[in-house]
Amino acid sequence: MSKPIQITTKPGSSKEYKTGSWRTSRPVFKHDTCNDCRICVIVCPDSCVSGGDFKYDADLDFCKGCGICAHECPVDDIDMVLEVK
Amino acid sequence: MTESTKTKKQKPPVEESLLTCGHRACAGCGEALGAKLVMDAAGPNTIVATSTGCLEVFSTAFPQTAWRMPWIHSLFENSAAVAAGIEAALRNKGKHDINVIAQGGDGGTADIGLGCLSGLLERNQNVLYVCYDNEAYMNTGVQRSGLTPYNARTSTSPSGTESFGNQHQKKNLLGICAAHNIPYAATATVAYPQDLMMKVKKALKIPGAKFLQVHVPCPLGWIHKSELTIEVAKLAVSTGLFPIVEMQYNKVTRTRKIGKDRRPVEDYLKLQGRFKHLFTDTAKDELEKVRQIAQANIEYFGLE
Amino acid sequence: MKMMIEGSMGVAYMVMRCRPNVIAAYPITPQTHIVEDLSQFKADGELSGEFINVESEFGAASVVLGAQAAGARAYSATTSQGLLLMGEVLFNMAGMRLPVVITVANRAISAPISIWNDHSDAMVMRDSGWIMLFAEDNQEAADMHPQAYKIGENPEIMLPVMINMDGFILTHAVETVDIPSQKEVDEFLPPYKPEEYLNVENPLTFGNLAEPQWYMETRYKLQETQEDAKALIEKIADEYKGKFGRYHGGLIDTYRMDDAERVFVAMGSIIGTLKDVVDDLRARGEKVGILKIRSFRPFPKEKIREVCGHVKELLVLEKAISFGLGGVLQEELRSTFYGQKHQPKVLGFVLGLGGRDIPPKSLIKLYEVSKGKEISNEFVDLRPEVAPKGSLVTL
Amino acid sequence: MKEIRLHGRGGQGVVTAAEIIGQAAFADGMFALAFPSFGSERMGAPVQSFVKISDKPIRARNQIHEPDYLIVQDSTLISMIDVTSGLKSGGLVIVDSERKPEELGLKIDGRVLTIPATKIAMEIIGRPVQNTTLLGYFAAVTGLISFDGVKKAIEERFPGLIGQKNVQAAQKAFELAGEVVNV
Repeated sequence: MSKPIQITTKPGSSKEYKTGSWRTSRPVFKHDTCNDCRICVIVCPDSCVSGGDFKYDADLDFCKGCGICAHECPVDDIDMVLEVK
Repeated sequence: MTESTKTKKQKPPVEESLLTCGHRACAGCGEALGAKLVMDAAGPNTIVATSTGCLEVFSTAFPQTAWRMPWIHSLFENSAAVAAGIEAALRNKGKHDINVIAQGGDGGTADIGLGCLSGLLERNQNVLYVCYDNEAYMNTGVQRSGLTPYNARTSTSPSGTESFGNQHQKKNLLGICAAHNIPYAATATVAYPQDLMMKVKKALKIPGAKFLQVHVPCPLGWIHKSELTIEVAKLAVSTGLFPIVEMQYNKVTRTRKIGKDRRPVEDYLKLQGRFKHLFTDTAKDELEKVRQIAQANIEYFGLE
Repeated sequence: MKMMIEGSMGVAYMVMRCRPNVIAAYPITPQTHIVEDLSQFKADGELSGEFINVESEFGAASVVLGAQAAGARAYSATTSQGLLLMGEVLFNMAGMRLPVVITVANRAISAPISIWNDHSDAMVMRDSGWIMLFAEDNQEAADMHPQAYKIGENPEIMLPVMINMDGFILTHAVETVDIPSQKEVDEFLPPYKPEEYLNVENPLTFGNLAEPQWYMETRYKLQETQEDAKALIEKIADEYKGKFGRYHGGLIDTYRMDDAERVFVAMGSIIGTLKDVVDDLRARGEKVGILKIRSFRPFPKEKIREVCGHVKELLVLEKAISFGLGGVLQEELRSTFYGQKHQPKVLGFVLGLGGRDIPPKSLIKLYEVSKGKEISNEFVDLRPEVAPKGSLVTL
Repeated sequence: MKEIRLHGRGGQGVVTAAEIIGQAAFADGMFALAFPSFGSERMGAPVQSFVKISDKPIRARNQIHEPDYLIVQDSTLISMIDVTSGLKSGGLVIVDSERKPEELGLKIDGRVLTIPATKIAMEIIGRPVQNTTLLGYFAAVTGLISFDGVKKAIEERFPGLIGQKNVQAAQKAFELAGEVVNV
């Protein structure tokens, strides 16, 4: 007899799958006018913005470039730029 | 900004979300955002049952998962009942301090899963049910659901010479749930993350069955730019088309007033391709009907 | 303790002895008495598990699925339309390797609506991945419950188990059932302690999406596990015998088969009637016996071949039909012997559908008139106005 | 093995009567199998139930087509359905009736006995539930089950005063049987 196939999966293992290649444009965090409000962190559907102390960045391994962070940034500290292919 | 003020406002590093990256939702997905906010508000001491749909498909492609909490998906229409079983098991084993959340999309909740949801609410089991309402069956390619708004175009309610899209009104899911006389039923939106997270935390502190309907734009199905997810969601609120309210024991206890911020429905509709057909000469009457729906919402809940 | 009780009550007692943490069920005839009795045990404070009233059988199955996934021992019971309504969840439970036990009070399927016994409901679920056991009498039905949990919960099996008992014929029959003490059952059946369950300390994901590169592997393993379960079903039946002194068979059971040339093959309560029939025929010098299929899934091909070495004909009696093919069990028997050196002739009869009574005289007649004939899918005891010309046994 | 078929109407306790016979036989140390005719019948509709009694375990699950004994809880059924269908030669039919057996018009190769069970039940229990009364009579005239067994089964089924009254009614019928049989 053999054990049933492992049909459960380990927490957070999706990080093995990089979604960054889906992106057509990327956010550039300018670290210029940042007011540490963390809206960029909160509104990211991909949970890929992190940081602290007025310095936030998107993890480009995962960022799909949706642009919500840039659009919602109240101090215009994030630019969206086209990926160069 | 001086260095000293910066130091004063410094925050601890961002903690990894309980719905982490590497999931395969579309760029700008409102549902992914909504679920992330709900999970992070609930915290790790939570077990989650999820119905079939985008949320499950984009987050759990074997052998990986984006969830960092105990999580189960069984079927399309049974997350409420699965959660009920989890709650009963925990109760029987004397584990009273673990949150149980059931969640599903609008189809899995308001249509095919309504029976199981009603059973859960009737039994008043200690479960929070969260419906991510993106107003159509997005997982299968944008077919209409019971929560698709009037006149929205979907692949099974297309506009044409004889139709302006979905000809049925959006089901009053909040009212249906509240009518079970549960201790807490509310709506929220990704437009207002703090409000949404506050409601999740508040609901989880109340014993018994709780219901939360979260408005989550779908850039793919609603046909809007991915960066506009929050903006579109805000307009749904400020036009009166998606009222933000709280109910306790079937009585409205709190609402988010629109007041001076009220915007015409066109501002909301124009950003979305699913309502494009309403901006023609022949659609004037239909546009007026949408205005009337917004007005009725505003009057019913006293949002002015 | 020996009690003169309804079959449903015997099952309810035994379910309680298995200490399920969560029971969820929806009423449907003829299953109802089982869950009514369990509800009463709960109301009287005897049952420590939770009893969840649900809005449908679909809800019942979903609740027990959730409970089992959360590490609880869960139970439900249903029949017929209710089983069909549970169907989607049943397949899901097997795929998720959740060792739930449900009792099915076998009943016909609508339309026309019939609340009476046959095996059509169970046969619909034969490909669900569940282990499916069939009980001959109420003692066996009761005894199957601790066995079922022990089989399903084995870490190398982890499959749900369906206990089939004939609706009304068993569920509503009052006869002697020996119910062991709680202590005895506790000694036989340890608490359910799964290696993986929904747990905040080890937050695993259950019920993933499997893309084409993974789905087949899960199905392969399910098939492999069904095969593995064969040895365990036998082992646990023996273990039960050792502990309680009662043995109803392992994968199969046999009756007077030692020198039998013609053998009845069947499942469920008809086995009892057949025993009287076989004694009668034996008294007349017929070399006849009975092969009782106790485990329909996994299907005990090897075991059947082993006991049929000398058998010339198998008379398969079944209370179900797969329309457009014929009797399910007879097809299984034919496939069991396909390509084998020894191939007994398989005759197939359909009988007892929708509660049609099966009197011994009909069985004796079909035994006699079927000699030397090639028969498959012969309906027994049809009304004469419907029976085709040449029918062997009509009402 | 002895086979008993009971006829009555939904609500008259025909199934309960079969179960009490079975339980009485069990109390007497015999094997028994009692089961209903599995109907979906509602109050007032004709119903049947069955009991098999033996000194060996009972295996056959078929319904009783050739009973040794028939208990008819409602004599109005006689004109409606063929209650005596299949009765074995020399079999016994017990009918709840205030009439004499020959007045019932049953043409059978066996014996017919009547007992005013409803009347007795009304007097003692105060309600027209005659099933337990008939069982006292059945025990007396057949000797198949003991009165003690019937008493025990009734008491288990109906604890308290209602059980006591049912036992009294059954006792009265049991004693009455002595007179009838002696006639």
